[in-house]
This record gives sequence, structure tokens and C-alpha cells, in this order.
Amino acid sequence: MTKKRTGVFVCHCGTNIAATVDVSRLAKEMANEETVAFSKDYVYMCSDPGQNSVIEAIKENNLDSVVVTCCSPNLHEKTFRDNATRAGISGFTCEIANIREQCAWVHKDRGEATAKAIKISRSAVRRVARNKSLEPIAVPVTRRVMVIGGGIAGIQSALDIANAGLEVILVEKLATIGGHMLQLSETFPTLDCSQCILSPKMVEVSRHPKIKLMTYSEVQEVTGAVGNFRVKVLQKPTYVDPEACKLCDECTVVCPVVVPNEHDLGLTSRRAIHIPFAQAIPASYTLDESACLGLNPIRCGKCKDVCEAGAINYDMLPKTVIEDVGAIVVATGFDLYPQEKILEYGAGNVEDVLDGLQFERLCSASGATKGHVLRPSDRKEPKDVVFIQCVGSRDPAQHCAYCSKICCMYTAKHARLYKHHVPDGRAYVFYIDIRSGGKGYEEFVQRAMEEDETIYLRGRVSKLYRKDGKVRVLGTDTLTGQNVEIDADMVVLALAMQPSKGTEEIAKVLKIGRDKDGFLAEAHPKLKPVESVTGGIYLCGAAQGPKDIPETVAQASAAAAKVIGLLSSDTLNHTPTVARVRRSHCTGCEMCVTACPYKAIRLENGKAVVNEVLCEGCGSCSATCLRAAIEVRNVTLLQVHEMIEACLNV
Amino acid sequence: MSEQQAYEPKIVAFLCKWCSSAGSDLAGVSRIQYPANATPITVPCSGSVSPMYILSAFNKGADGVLVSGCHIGDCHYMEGNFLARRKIHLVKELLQFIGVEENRFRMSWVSAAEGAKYAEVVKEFVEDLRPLGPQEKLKAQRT
Amino acid sequence: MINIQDIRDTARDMLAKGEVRAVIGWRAGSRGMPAEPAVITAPEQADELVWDPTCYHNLALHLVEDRKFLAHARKTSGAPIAIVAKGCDARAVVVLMQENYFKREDVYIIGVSCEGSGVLAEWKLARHLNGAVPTAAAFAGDEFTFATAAGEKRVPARDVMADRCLECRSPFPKEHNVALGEDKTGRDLAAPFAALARFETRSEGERWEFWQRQFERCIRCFACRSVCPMCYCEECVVDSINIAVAPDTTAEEKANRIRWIERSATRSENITYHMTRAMHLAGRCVDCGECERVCPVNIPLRLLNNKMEREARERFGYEPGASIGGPSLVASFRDDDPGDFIR
Amino acid sequence: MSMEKILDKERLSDWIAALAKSGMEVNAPALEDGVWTYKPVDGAVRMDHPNTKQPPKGFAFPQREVFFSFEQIKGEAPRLKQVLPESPQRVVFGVRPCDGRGAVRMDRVFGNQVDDPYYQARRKNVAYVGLACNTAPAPTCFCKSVGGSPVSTDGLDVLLTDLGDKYFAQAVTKTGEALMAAADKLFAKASPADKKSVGKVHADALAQPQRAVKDAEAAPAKLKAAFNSPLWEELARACIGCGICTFLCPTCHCFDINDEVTGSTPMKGSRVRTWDNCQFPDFTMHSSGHNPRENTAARLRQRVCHKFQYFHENFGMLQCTGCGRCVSECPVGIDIVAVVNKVAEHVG
Repeated sequence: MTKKRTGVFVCHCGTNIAATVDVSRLAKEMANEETVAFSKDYVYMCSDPGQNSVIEAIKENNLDSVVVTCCSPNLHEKTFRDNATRAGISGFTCEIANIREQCAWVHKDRGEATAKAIKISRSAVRRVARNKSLEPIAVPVTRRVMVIGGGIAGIQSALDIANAGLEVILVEKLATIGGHMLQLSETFPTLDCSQCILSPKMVEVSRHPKIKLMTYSEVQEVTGAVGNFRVKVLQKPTYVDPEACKLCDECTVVCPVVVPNEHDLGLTSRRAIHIPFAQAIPASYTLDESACLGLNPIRCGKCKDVCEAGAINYDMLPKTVIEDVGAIVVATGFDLYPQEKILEYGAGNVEDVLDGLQFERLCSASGATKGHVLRPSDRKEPKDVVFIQCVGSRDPAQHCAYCSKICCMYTAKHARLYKHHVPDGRAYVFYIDIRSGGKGYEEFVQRAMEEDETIYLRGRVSKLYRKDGKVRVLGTDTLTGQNVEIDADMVVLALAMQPSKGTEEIAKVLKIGRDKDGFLAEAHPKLKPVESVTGGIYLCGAAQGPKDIPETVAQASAAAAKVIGLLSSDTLNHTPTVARVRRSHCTGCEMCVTACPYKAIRLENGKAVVNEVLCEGCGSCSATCLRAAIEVRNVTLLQVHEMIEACLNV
Repeated sequence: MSEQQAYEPKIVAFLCKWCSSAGSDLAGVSRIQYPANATPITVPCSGSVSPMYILSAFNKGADGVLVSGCHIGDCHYMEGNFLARRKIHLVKELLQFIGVEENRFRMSWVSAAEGAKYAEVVKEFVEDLRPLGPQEKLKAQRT
Repeated sequence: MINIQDIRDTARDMLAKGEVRAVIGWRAGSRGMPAEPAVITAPEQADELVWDPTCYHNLALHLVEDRKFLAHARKTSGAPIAIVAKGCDARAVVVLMQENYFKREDVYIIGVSCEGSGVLAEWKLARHLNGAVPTAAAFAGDEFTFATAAGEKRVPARDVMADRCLECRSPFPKEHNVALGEDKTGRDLAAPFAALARFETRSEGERWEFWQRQFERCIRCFACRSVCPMCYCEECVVDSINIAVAPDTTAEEKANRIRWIERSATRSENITYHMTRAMHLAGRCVDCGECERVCPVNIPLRLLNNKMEREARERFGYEPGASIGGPSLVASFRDDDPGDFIR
Repeated sequence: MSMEKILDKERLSDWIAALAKSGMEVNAPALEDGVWTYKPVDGAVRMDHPNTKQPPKGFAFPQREVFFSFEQIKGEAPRLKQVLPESPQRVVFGVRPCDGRGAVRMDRVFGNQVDDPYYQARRKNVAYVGLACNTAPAPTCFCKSVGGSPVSTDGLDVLLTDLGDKYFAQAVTKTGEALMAAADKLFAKASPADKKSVGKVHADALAQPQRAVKDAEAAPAKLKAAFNSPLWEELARACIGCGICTFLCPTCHCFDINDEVTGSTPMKGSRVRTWDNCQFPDFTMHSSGHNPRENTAARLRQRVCHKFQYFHENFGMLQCTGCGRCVSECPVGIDIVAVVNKVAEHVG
């Protein structure tokens, strides 16, 4: 190996480093290193003159490698690697010695801090002396995108991406897209009809030449990495051919099986063969296998008999579809916290105690009661309605620790909708605080109180139970300090939001993390709000955390923008610091193959072979290999060995 | 100055890039003070820490060795720290088996958000190492 | 009770039919006992084969040497090779297959059961025979018989058996093509890991005092490594010069070989060597005990390997040599692996 | 006529004490973890050892020794400091005649054409007090057939012979005489009876049957003739390539030289000599990757030929002293006696 010519650049970071570390001594010490040809210190290396001096020094002293001893690599590694490249050497021959966060800022004693800074810098010098000049690996990308979840988040994301000219596959678990938003009657703070603003987007999706819609489908397996994922999707059979179906509705008339309608949250019922709702996209019927009397052998067959279009096919089979995509957007949304878990409020067994979504369906023109607010038990118009907020939210002891964020607003909305339907009724709201941050939100709540005379009671409801045809609600008004007792005709619980059923599974399949509450985890809480920890997989909507429609749409578009940016060129740069096999040492024992989290290693005639595109350079293989036959470029065993020596002044 | 005062434990700390190294950065950003005895070596993942690193560090005179990674489930590479947990457990058992003091070797999970914890881990480690004195058992005598 | 003729007939027959190209077994040593490993290639050599309490050697090692020989000679194996295998030998073969070192169909395993006993520990025998020099040994149920100048001596096997055999959990070669002798699995002559358990009652200081003495005695003859079927690496990480020099070995690699340890047989280097070996054997060592037997300076190496073996078994539910299919110990994990030691 | 005296067994420790008192480091066989090893004497001395696991070779030729230390500051010339051993005056008790003859051979290697200062510095300070073998030889002993004897005095300074309750002490060298003189009053004059019984003991010892290398004198020629014989392959079939045979050999003397770096800025460390081993594959490894002795057959042949041919050609004596360690300790029972005999037979 020809002797290295390393340049060391010691940054004072003003006094941030210089105050505790003797920077000029550090620079001198580094000059004594065998491989160091140039060494200097400067007040702000990251400043323009600082950076230029690095570039100059590299050129003038024909340095082949650089160590900058400064702040954390997370901050300026890129800066200085770019400088190296600008000076004509590989960016991967530049290493950062972190002597600020890991040294100057955490120690007071100048002597100790300097000694430690020397060790840190020396080990970087040793390491860089063996760094290879590497070039990023250009990986051709698949310029197609999969969006998982057909709610408003998925729809928005899909449309934005498709409109940018990229092919999109939109996968929805249910028979129709639309998600929870389609169940809402009106939306705060404008009280405009939810369906009316959503269904045009749904239609656009169904008509969009760039969007392939896969409903009644679930993602089963994802392999590959950013730029080139391979996704296995299972398409469940609907037993109805959407092309042929004329939507004549004859089949539902003859279908003998009646089951609760999930779209109306059980407030109405449907048949085994059904269309979720009039505006369903795709506009077609679905035969609910689980409800049907039997397809194999066929027990009933009435629907097929009456279908003149011959759209019904009992022999339809589940289909596995393989899709290659370059990026994935996850928008799997939320579910309400199950009422069954709220024991203090009857665990869902008290009649006329509804959850928020059920109430939406009551108010909705297309809902159970055609838009008349009637209580389920006796279809009478309720005169006293109690709304309870924070049910399951903000309750670390028993339920969810977090605030579900939208309940304050939709409860206010519910109260107002109710008053608009039943002007002579009384609406009570039990709340802990009112959180109405957002354009026009506070005003909206005020109107609920003033115009619609909703009675807001600050306090919790201790319990509720059925008493003489009514629901007795026992609570306290903490402002007056009095106990409150209301005989309500109907109670609406603002249940917490939680990640939708199956979020855990999808997170596993996609190999992306979840936070402590089970929502999908973003890569950085502030700076990477729509990225997952896995490159090429993005998040939006309530799957990432409780949020309302405007926020969801904004996030969906943000995720779309990220995807469009990612796929704006035909190739992606993959880091070249990947595993490398020393064939002479490899015995093909397959331990690295087993250990690799990315399935990036395979055996080829008895020797390990690394797929450099799949490899993320984690080094699990090299720590597992008994024979030092595989190591990660620029973090080789030899390099670490010498860093250890440097740390111990050997 | 007596031997005890003169002795400052030398610790080699293998920190995973994504959590523990970032965690130690946070300690810095938050200006949390801790002893300067631990020299960090940032590695991609705790799963990339070969037992050879640990043995070698002791052989070259480390008084203590620390391996720190992401909490289980948080590994940037998904599984690296699971592999580390198993491997390191064996190293630890082996060291204790031949009579190396338990407190010479330590592993911790420190997330990017746990700057304070990193500082605490180092502080504790140094305190636990002081009474043990210099590590001579595995250290090479090269004269 | 195995009849040696059965082993010889099997070997002769297979060689004659050309079903195998060689049979790895034992034959009488040049001094009568102990037996020595033998690789026979002709039917008429079959009668050289022996089976007695001095068949210590883990013959899987010679399977490895055969593969290396073929590899270096760039030959393809052709017909399979047969190996006479005790329980431990067979377990070693399984681990080697688990690591793709050779294919199942390339090896014909003639399993021999250790039945009521196992192999001999010569140092125990020496104490027993005080002075008398044995010239031959034979199995006799739960006893061994020895020919000495003073006539035949019968000794209860238990008294002179190798510790590894007393503690053996599977004296019967589960993986085999043919198996000779009775399956006496679970005969439980002594509790497994008994010696280990005894040792672990010692204090930290006592443990160190003990191992320090052992490791200072080590002369780094590497017999433990040479005799181990698992140490089949082309090049050992502790060796300070490249052996596996291949076309793709760069000058830099040759020049910059990592010196994890120095050549000096000093305590620190010896410890690092033995620790490295123990780590590399974790989940792979089948406790054939050969390393301990051959050590010229009596370092109780089984203790180290047993320690790793028991950790694997108790903490990770891992049994080396149990299945050809399964993943290796350190290349795999379970979500509930113990992590209580982590801060 | 060399000095011949009688030492009562219970006086042995007094003699040792006297020598220690005169500033000598006294070593004798001790049993540690079932291994007979030479250890500095503290307390009682046992001399009932068969033979030590390792020969006393290490007293003059330790497994590791430092030649010089070096330091190089960047850009400057390296500074070297030779480290000649300052070994104390040592006396080693209980050396068996085969190992005494081993010392003779080591002296030839390190003090014949070239004087090895490191070896010499230690050797000149070591004295060997031998112990004649008067019990039945180990099944692996074959000293007689290679020109030795269980009562040989070669390489020893004093030879003790066990006469039951006393030792017959015979000074072989001036050093030996000095050792005995150092505690003159402990020794009694040897009576004619004593000399007679020594004669008998020695005769009986010589009469003990041993395995034998047949016609060892002819071995060099036969081995030379058998150099390319395929027999080596067969003989080495079981060899696992460990280093036991040579590391335990009283006459193996091959070594390697390495730099042990202890610091990099400035670069410093020491150059050390360690035993090397012709049975290791890396012994003859070229940096090109070519290995002239690429298999165990070639390596076994090297060891055997070195003992029975090359050394003879260089020094006019067989290198093997028949101690039998390589035979008794070989993990796979490779037996140098059998090997030499088979080769000779094969050549005919």
C-alpha cells in the first residue's frame, strides 16, 4: 500500500470546542501520525472560508484522504464529503471525528478533554488511512408506486403521485375505497358534506389512467429495497364481475342472509351479497363469503339465478398479484378505541350509548335513519343527548396516554348537528379541556356554545347506566364543584383513535417501526415526518398518529411529494459501504446468509455473494462470520482493530 | 499522589451509529457532563460488534469495554441488536467464567433520545471500574 | 455389544461394491494401543479395522481433511466416503453438514453406539493399573479388559472412562446410514455438565487463579485446534500470517493481516486465543472432548466449551449437532432471548 | 577421574538450599495439574518423575525472547536498543539423560558455526543435575537405539543415581564439581561398595528392554533414498498438523522472528524470537501463496529427516535422543520409531 497522505482539519467551532479542547495541540499531535501529511486548525471549518481551505489543502498537498475533527457526523459529514469530492477525491475517504458532542460539550477538564479528543481523532486518522475511494452505486429504479390504504390519505397521495405522471397501485383491504371519511356526515369547521367532497376524488381515482385500483386486497409480502420493491398482494374474490354487474340490485332482494352493515356500524343491516353503499368505488357488488350460506358446495345460489347479467361467479378464486414498485406509501388509517374496553360506560352493552362514528351515520342523509336523529332503541327523537369527550384518551392508567386530537372538534360538531336536527333538544358535553387549535376551530366551538346553546360541563362522567328507558349519566362539573346527574335519551362517546386493525402486521411485512402507542413511526419527529425508518417507504394519515382531515390531506400530499422527488430520476444512489466477501476465506457455511436482515447474501457455488443493492452495510454478517471472510467496506475488521489501538494509545 | 488517584479507567465504547452514538450526541447537545474515560468507536450497528473487538480491546489494555445499541425493536437494521444480544451474552458469560470481573464488561441500550442515559451509563461504569483498578488479566505484557 | 466383524464386513462390502471410495475408521496403533485413525481404500484392508475403548479420535476430522485434500487437489469427490462414527463423531458430522461443509449424500455414516461405556481416559487407567503397561484394550459390557504383561485385567468402565463419555447425552449416532450396537441414549452415567457445575461453585477469584495457571501453561502447539473438526477454516483468525492466499488476495491483505494476537505464548495471547476459540465453537462444539484429551499440558478445555454449550442450551434452547437443517446459534435469535444483563 | 560422592536423600534439600543461598535459581520437576514441569524450587523436591512433559530446553532457549526494542519518531531514523538476557545463575535438577543429550545438540546448533548471543547468554548460566533412569523405561522410550543410554552423562554437569536411600553423585563437568563443592560437607565419599552398586544399577538399567529404531546408523542413508517415497503420504495420513511433537522435543530449535508493536505514535515495540514449528502449514508459506511443504506428508518427512538425516549430515550425530515425547503425546499415535523403521524397511 503506497503511503497515505491524510489531511487533518481541526475545527474550533468558535469556542464550542476550543474552550475545552486544546485545538492547536490536537492539530500538532495529528501531524505526528504516520499517515498525516497536513494538519491545521481553524475557527469554523464549516464556514465558507473554512470549507474552501479544506478544498485548497487537498489540492495543494495532493491529499488522498481527510479527517475533519469537529461536530457530529450527522451534521457536517455530508458537507465535508462534498468538499472532498469537489477537491477531486472520493467523498468516502473523508471521515469525521466527533470531538464536540462526544467530547468538548460533555467534559470540563481541558487536559482530559484534549487527551480524549486526541484518541478520537487518532482513531479516525487510522480508519481513514484504510478507507477505499468508493463511488455511490447507481441503482435503476422502478418508477411505480404502491399506496396502501384507500381512505382520504391514500386517495390524496395516489392522485398527487399519479398526476405527476407516475403509475400508482392503490391497495384497499375493503371492497370499496373511501375509508372512514365516507362515513362522516358533515365535517368541521365548515360543516360541508363529507361525501360530497370525497366522492369526486374517489371517482377521479377510478377513472385515472395512471392508477390501478386493487380493492378487497391485502399486502402479504414485501421484498427488495428503496427503488425496487417487490410486493405480493392477495386479491380476495368478490364472486361478482364488476364489468358485467349492472347494479340492478336483484341479487340483494333474493339473498336470504341478513347481517349487520359495517358501513353503518351495525345501525342497519345488509345481505350476504351487497354493495357497501351507493357511491362505492368500484361500483360493484360483493358476495361476503363469511356470511353466505355456502359456496362450496353451493347451498343457495339464488343470487346467481336472478343475475341476468351473469356477473356472479361462485368459482372465483383468490389471486396473488406481484407488483414491482420503487416506493410505498402507507396510509392504513385508524379505528376507534373499542367501546367494549370502556367498562365504566357499560362496555358497549348499554342501549343508546353510541360512538362518534355511529352518530355520524345517524346524522348522515345516507345513513340508518335517512338523516333524522332517532335513537336506536325506540327510534324516538332524543331530547337530551350527552356527549362525552376523551373516552379512552389521555388515560395512561387504563387506556391510551395520548390525546386523540380531533374529539374536541367533532364533539362540538356533533352537538351542533344534533341541535340543527332537533332544535328543541338539549346537548350536554363533558370535557376535560377544549383543544381547538386550527383555522376557524376555536370560533367553531364558540358557535356550538353560543349559537347552538350546547351545555359544556368541565368534568368527567363517573358512570352511566340504563334507568327507566333512559341512560342515567353521573358526572361532576368541576367548575361549580357540583355533581351532575342527567337522564339522557342518548349518549355519544368520543372514543380515542387507535391504529387500524392490522397495522402491526403491515408494519412487520414492511419492516418499519411503530411507536409506543402502535402508530407507525416516522424517521424523525420533526425533520422527517412522512418518512419511515426504511428508505422508500412513506407514511401519511391517521396510521402515523391521530389527525383530522386537513392535516391528513396535507401529510398525504407531503408523502406524495417525497415519492415524486425520490423517483424523479431513473437511478438512485446506494451507499457503496456494503459488505464484501473474501472468497478465499469463505467456506459457504451460510451463517452470514442467515444473519443478514436484508436477505442480501446468497450462496453461489459454495461461496457467499452479496447483492450490493440490497445490502445496507449493517455488518451483522462480519460479526457473525467465524473466518473474517466478509466485512463492510470502510469499516473493516482491520480498521476497527486499529481504531481500538488508537483509543488505547497502542 | 496515590495509585488509586492516579488510576483512570480506560474504556472503549462501541456505539451503534443510529441510536447510541446519536444518544451520546444528544448528551452533548444537552451539555450533560460525564467522565472522559470512555472513548467512543462508532460502528454501524451493535450487531456488527465482533467478539474479537471486545477481546482485542482487553488484550490491548482496556480497563472496561462497553457495547451500546438501539433498544430491541428499534434497530435501524431491524435485527442487528437481536443478534448482538445473543452474541454479547456469550462473550459476557465467558469473561466471567474465566474470572474476569463482571464489571469490566457492559452492554446497554441507548436510544437517540436518551442522552441522559448514555451519560449515566458511562458514569456508572467508571464508578464501578475504579475499585477494580487497572485490568491486568487480559492485558498483553509486551516486554 | 458390537462385533468388530460387522464393521469390517460393512467396510469390505462397500469398498468391494465401489459404493464408497474409502472408509475412515480406526486400526491398531504401532504400539498396540491406543488405536489410530485409518483411511482404508481397499476391501482387503477392512480386516485392519478395530473397535475398542481407545478409539478416542473424532473421525469427522479426517472427513474434513479428506474434503480439504480434494479441494486443494481440485478433484471432485465422486463416490461418497464412509466414516465409522461414535455418537459424538456423528454429531460433528451433522454440524459440518449444517454448515454445508459437505452434502449428506457424500458421506456414508457407519454409526457405532457407545452403548454402556465410552472411550478410555489413559491417565485414569494409569492410576488404576499402577505400573502395569496395557498393550491392548477391549469392550466387555460395562467393563473394559486390558492385556498387560501380568495377564488380562478387567476394570469397570466407569472408573477409567473419559469424563466426556460419562457426561455424554447421546452416545448413539442418531444420524447414520447403518448403525451398529444398541441405542443406549439416556443411560445417564453421570449428570451432564457435572464438572462445569462443580467448577462454577468457585468464586471469581478462584476461577481466575485457576484459569491463569492453565493459560500460562499453554504452549500454543494448537493441538486443540488441529484436532477439532470444527476448526476447518482455511485460515485461523489468530494466525498472524495469511495462509489462504488466493488469486483475489491483495498485496495489502497480505501485508496488513490483523494481528489479533501475537505469536508469543504469553498469558494474554493464550487467553485471547482460547476465548476466541470458545466463542467460535459456541453452538458448534459437540463435546467430543478431543481438544482436552490431546492437550499436552492438561488444560481442561472442555470446561470452556461446556460453558458455551450449556448457555446455548439453557438460554437459547439450542442443541449443537441436533439437526442438519436448523440455523446456526450466533447467526440466529429468538425474540425472547435473555437481555436482563443489558442496561 | 571425575568427582564421585554420596548424598543421603534427606540431604538433597540441604544441597539445594545451599545452592539457592549462593544466589542460584534452583529448578526441579514439580507436578502441576498432572503435568510434570520444571519449577523454581520452593520447599520439598520430588525426584520421582518419569520425565517432565517439556524438556529443560527452555532454560537456554525460551519460547519467547526479546532481541531488541525499537522506536521511530515520524521522519527520523529508528532507534534500536539490544536486550541481552541477564539470566540468573540457574541449576536444573532431575534432568533425564535423554534431555542432557538434547542440550548437547542444542549447543551445537546455537554455538557451533555461529554463536547465538541470546542462547549463549542464558546457556552459560545454566547447569544440569541429571538423574539416571533406573526404573523400567516408559513404553515410548528408545534412547539406547539412538546412541544414548538411561545413564548417559552427555550434556549433564552432575549425574545422580538413585541408590534407594541415597544418591550416587557424579560430577561430569567443572561446573558440576563446583555445584557439589558448594556444599561439600553434605557429601560423603563414595565407598567401593557404592561404586559397585552404582555399576549394578547402571547395568540393570541398560539391560532393560526398549523399543528400538533398527540400525539407526543406517537411517540417514535410507531416509535420503526414501525422500520421494509415496510411503510418506501413508505414514502421515492421520497427522493433524499440530505442534506437539516439535514443541515438546528436546532438540527442536526452529524459531520465528516478529515485531511486537506497543505504540504507533511514535512507532515503538520490540523484536522477539518465538519458537516456530515445522508441522504448521505456515512454517514454509511463501508470501506468493506457494508452499513448498504443502501437506502433512512433506512436513512429517521434514521432521523425521531432520532428526535422522540432515542433522547427522550437518553435525555428525542423530538429532533424536529417544526421549519418546513425540510418540507418547501424539494425538493420533504417529510413532517416529515405527516411521523410521517402516521407511528403512521400505527402502530395504
